[in-house]
Amino acid sequence: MNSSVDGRLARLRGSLPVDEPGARGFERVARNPDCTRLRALTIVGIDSATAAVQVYGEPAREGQSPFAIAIGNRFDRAMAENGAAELLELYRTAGRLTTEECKVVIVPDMVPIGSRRDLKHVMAVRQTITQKLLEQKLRRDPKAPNIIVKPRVLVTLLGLDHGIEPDVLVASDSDAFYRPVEIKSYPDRAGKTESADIRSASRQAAVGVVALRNIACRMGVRDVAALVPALGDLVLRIPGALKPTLRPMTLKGEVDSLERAIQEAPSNLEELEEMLPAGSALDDPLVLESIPNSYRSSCREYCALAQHCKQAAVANGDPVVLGDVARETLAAAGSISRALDLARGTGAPPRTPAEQALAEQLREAMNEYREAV
Amino acid sequence: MEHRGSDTILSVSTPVDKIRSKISEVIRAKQDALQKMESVLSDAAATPAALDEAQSEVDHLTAQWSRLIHELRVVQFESPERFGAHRNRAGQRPMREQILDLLDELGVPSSPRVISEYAFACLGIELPIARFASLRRDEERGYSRDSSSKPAWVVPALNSTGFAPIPRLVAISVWPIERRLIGPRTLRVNHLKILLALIGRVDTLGPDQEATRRVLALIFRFARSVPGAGQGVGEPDLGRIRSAAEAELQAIGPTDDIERAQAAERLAKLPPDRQVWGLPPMIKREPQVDYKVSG
Amino acid sequence: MSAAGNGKIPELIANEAVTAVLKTQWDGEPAVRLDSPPGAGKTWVVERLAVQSMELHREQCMISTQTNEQAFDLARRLASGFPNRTFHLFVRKGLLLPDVLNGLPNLATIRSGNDLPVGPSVVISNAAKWSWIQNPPLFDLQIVDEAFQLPDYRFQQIAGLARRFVLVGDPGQIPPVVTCEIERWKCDRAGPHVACPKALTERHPGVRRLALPVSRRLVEDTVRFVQPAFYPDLPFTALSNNGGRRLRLTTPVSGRASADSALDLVAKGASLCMVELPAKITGEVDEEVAVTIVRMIERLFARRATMVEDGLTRNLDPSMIGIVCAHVSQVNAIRERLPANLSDVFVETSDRFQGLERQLMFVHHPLSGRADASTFHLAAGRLCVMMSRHRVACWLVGRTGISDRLLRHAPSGDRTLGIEEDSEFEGWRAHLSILRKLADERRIISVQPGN
Amino acid sequence: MAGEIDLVARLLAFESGKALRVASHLHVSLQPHALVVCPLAMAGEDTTIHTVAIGHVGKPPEFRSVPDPRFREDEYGLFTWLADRIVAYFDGCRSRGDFPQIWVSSSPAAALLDILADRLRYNRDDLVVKRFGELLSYATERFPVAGQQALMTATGALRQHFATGQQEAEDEHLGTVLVWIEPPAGRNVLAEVAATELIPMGAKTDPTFDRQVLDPLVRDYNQARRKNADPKALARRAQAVHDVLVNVVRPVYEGTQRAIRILGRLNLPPLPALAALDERERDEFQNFMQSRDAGFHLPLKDKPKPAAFKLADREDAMDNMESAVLHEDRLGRARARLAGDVLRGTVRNPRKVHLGPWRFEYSLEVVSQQRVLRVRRRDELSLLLDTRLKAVVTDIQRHGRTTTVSLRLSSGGRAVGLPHAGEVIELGPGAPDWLGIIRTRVQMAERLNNPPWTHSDSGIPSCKPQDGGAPRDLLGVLEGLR
Repeated sequence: MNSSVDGRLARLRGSLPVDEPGARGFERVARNPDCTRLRALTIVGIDSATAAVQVYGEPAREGQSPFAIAIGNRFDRAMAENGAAELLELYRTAGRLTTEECKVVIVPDMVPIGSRRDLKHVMAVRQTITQKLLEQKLRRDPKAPNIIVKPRVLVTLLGLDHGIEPDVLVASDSDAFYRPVEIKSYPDRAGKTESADIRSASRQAAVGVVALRNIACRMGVRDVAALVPALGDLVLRIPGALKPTLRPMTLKGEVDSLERAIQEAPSNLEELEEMLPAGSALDDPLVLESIPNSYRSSCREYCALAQHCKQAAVANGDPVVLGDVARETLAAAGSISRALDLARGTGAPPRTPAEQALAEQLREAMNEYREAV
Repeated sequence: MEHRGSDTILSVSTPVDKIRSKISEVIRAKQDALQKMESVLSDAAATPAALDEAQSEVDHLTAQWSRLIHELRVVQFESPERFGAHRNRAGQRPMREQILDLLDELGVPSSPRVISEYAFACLGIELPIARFASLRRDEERGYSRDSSSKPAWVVPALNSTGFAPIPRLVAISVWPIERRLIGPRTLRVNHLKILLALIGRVDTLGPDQEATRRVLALIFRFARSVPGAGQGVGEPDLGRIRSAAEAELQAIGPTDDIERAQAAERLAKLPPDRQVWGLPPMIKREPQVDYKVSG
Repeated sequence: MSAAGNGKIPELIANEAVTAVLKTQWDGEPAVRLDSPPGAGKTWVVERLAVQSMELHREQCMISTQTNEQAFDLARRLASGFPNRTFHLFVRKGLLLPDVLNGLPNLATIRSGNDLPVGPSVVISNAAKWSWIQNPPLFDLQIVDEAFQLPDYRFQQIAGLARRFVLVGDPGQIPPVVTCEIERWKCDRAGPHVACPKALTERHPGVRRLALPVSRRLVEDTVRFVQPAFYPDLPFTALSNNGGRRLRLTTPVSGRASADSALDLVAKGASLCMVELPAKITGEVDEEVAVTIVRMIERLFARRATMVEDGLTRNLDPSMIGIVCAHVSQVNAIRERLPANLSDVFVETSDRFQGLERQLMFVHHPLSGRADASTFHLAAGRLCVMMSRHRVACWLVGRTGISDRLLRHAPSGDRTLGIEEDSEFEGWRAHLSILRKLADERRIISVQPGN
Repeated sequence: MAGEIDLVARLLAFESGKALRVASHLHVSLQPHALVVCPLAMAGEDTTIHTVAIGHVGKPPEFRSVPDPRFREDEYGLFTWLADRIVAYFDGCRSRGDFPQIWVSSSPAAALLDILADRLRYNRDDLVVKRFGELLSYATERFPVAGQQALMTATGALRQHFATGQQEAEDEHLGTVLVWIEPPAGRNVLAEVAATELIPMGAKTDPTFDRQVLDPLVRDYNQARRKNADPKALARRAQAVHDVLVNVVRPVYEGTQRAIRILGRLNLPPLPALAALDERERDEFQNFMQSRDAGFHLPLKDKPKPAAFKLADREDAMDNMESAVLHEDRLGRARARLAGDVLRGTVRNPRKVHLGPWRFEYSLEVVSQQRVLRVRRRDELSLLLDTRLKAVVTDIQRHGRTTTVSLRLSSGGRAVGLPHAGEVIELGPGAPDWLGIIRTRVQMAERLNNPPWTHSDSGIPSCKPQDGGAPRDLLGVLEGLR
């Protein structure tokens, strides 16, 4: 089954290379289930940024500032330095690891990128090392490490293996298996922390949980949900310092929506192939445009196609341009111009009872507005 | 937030004419960037991306051009100073020797960053971390050509299970096997041993106040994760840090030694070259099982 | 007879639980948190605690409720239940009392703090009124009713009035409404905005916790749906089994109107079923759902339905029927279509329905006709209140397509650092488990808007 | 259904390509001496200011920046420079008995000031910076409270008065809101908005700008500093960074000033509640400064008692603000009418029954055609025209679209008099009670002066069992008491 799926996916990709989405790209498959376009791109293995630039010819906008990348790298390195001393201290003060539980393995140190000839080989070696360590833990070997920095695990989506590198895996000797840790250089401001940051960090940790469940399943574990509960740790940064804070999180909602997306992927691939004319590929703008999207106000947060979808929504007067509440309320009217006709009583009279009620509602609001201004 | 500037040292050793040729290059590049911009503007079918592309190209080159002008003015007016700091300070002894001495002082396999910080703190020498990668390859080539040509080689530490080399942890080939092995707890044990070595080194620094301040700063950073080191409360004293570090070492050191000793016995059975350079890790092809969602 | 757990009949288990709660006062427990599922007789326990405290322990007891209505309802039940004991109702000057209270001789009304009774007594008032009392006496026992609707910062203002506390409430219902910004306390599990029993247990894990294991209101069939969805960690059973409460439709049906098949399903013993209209996105106000609910009620009266409750048969009366919706606009749409003779049917939002019950209930499903499910509509507490008000039967009315709207739902709700509860996911899980169970037991009937 | 008026306004704005006014009164008090602060942080470095533009309303800005905000000394130089202006402005306001008002472009800028205040006010090594953090904390602690006038965001203020033809989330960008309010003649407003969206108006510079222009310049400066080149070269490179940053922050400053000018030019009558809000702000400011002089601590985490006071304050402020807008702003009134919070109808058979000497009972019925009505039995409503007249709902009957609400007056019968039949009246929630919070605080202080064990971290008190055990059949005994 695997080779045929690869062939089908490669055909759908056309001239575009396969992007390794990593956790950040992978969780997009569950982000907007109604948006078939984003889901198709993710299943086929194309990143939305690549699509925006290569297919729609939009200027590349998605990028992180070099200063943000610098602080991110420095914070990651500070956590892994000196045998992950900072992380050990963090988990000791939180009472999660005792002094004896200080077994650390730093995978990138064992297989640094520079030392080998090509990247594929390095990744394969890291995967093998991680596999051995996880097997060690499954055998409840006392020497199994408590902290693994930057392991590499596979998540299969439609037979296509995506390499996922959770920042850290942590487990005390008494834990049955590891728990993924997501390290983010966002400042931890308790209640004032950006909710969009928490959401994306929790989703990426959830990809870690799904990856661990995937590899546990390959290692013959039957009840993966019991072995790897939907839990993860967020390590954020104390504002203004390079010191970490530990926030354990339950990820039931995020893991559940991810697993549902993976489960539906095969049927999505069939749908996609039925929807497109034979032999067409996603690198052709017309084909991509023909796949239905579902533009929401939250798309700007994670998808590079948001600008393009907005222009399309404006072009055909889709009420979502005025926000999600407008989209739902004006659903009966279908478009902004129709809604305005109903409000003013111009144009075709209301056809359905729903349009009748909406017309009445809008007319009433229009009069109140005119009177009051 | 304390910050010691970025890590990589950009060694600028371009004399005046070199900058001038660079500037003329940039000017030519800018001219054809402007032509490209004009052609994009004239043809109607150009996508906004192309226009943006040309525009950012021009911006980029202008920024580069103004920077080089700065550079030219700086170089012309200042007395030519030899850049490349790391060469004039560490001039007399090749880097390889210095790393061997530092490793002896540290006593355990250490990462390039720790060695470089230790060298700068104690001796004020700057050892750029980027140089370690090339050093590692030279040592490997040198050893394979003729292993007896040098008394001691800078070699990677070895993982105690499977004996895979760990390139980012360097050791000395003449060290006994168990000292070059890294068991599950060894990273933590070595961290504590380095901390104790640093504390020991403080009183050997003598009158050099600057070095003492740097070493103390390094000690406090290393001691942050040691329970009972009493960080942050008043003036931290070395005595308490030393006893705390020794206590933790006492707790985990013995088990680590035993593990490494057992691994050393197994490694001793291998041919001498493998005892120094370890065994490359095998890549396992795992079976293709589709992941069924539980529950 | 549906035996629960250790084989005893539910009545016995219920009494044992209440006795255990009453006994805590004999041990002098400083604080007791009593979690009770819907219709488990919370007020019944509050009454006994109050009378025990006054009569047996000769103590001064105060009861704090959330609203005046709850205070009046409690005062009426206490005064009529114990005719020869005097009770006191503490209200502000000028507040109009319902006339049913004026006729009770043993209920004294107090209007100001300094004529509170001295010596053993029971005084009932709402939490806001208690917090404005001037130089109050120190009561021995304070019972807080519907405690899960009282935010912690309000409980703090009345906690100083008594030595011992009993906090009684239903954990599954709608959490206290705080409208202002709470970013300063969002990560604090014992924050001022949290429901007071949760905050108390968080601050003092040692507080005694009890639970009422039997629901007097819900029938066995409903408990099988409600308990796993909304109270996974508070197991409880029904007091009366299915036979005890039935709806009977005396006249057979002439035409085969599909709305009637839903009524027949209930007549055959189902206590929960769903009526689904064709799929359509309608936003908040949905005329066809309102029309369907009103027609079903009219059909009930047209077929001269009678109510059998624990052996007592009564003709169906409009006051036995309740309709609950998520939005006020939906409530108004239904009231607009109710004929004059059905004006006694109680139509309200779920927030206002807390603590009340009716024999028959109609629910305008909160997710019906919505384009996407927000945290407000997914809230488990809202659906729990809606589906636990009926003594005999409940009909959910909504559009088709809710379950696949749920399956295509991506969690977009906001998470808080370090707080385990993800209310959006709990709500999503509860909604889906209810719909799946209804579908599995073929309790979903599709209806055309016409008939 | 909430938000219908705003939905219609957005529809019309989208159609006409120009934002529409959605307020009949001015909702914010424009302090003539307000201070406009536009800080820009370095991406990823959350508690730094790379450059700032500061200036009073209507005045040209002063710019100040640091080449690399990651160096503590330069950064503290900027904070001290900023502190002088803020301290001078705050002290000036205090001496005049007035309150300071700080304007920022949008909520990310407010969040940046908030994170700075939360950190700098605990600074131990520089007193001037500590003072700066403390004063800034006044504005940032007042920001989440409804109706506050201390820290205003240009986007927030404009959104209270205008409805644009775009999504709520897109209103966070000041540039796009300004384009909608004053669209350029003859240009497609949506294209203009798409172009304006690229210009940063929040608190961070654009990543592409960082990569191509800012990062190389900062890197040069660092390099020169590390080789401790002579001060002239250092100054030149610092100047290069400064010039580039000024071009980024100037449009943010001008946009904020323009927003204030637009609000001023609306010359709408100020909301009557603004007088009370200003008064409240003055008191809060004086109390804040007094407690700073007394050296009270500004905690990040609250104990139960202070948390209770703060939450009660915020709830009271929110309720008063909502009822103020409902009573005093015609559009607020229209919103409430559509949402059903206000009952509007014609009076029917008003009755005045004589109960006894000087005691009359007034009752009336109101017949309304409103589609949605949130009024319920036992609710107390006041006459919006004259809030002294209060009535309690005794019964609600709805037949089709007409709802008949019967009410009994609970006060104001004599003072205001019964409305006569056929008159159209409006009843709704009571007028805002601006002094209520003072009585609440006094009462809470009295109730909470010794915190109960339930809200302190002293353990659970011991059980004090009743003398004599419980009777065996407790339930039976209780039944016997009936």
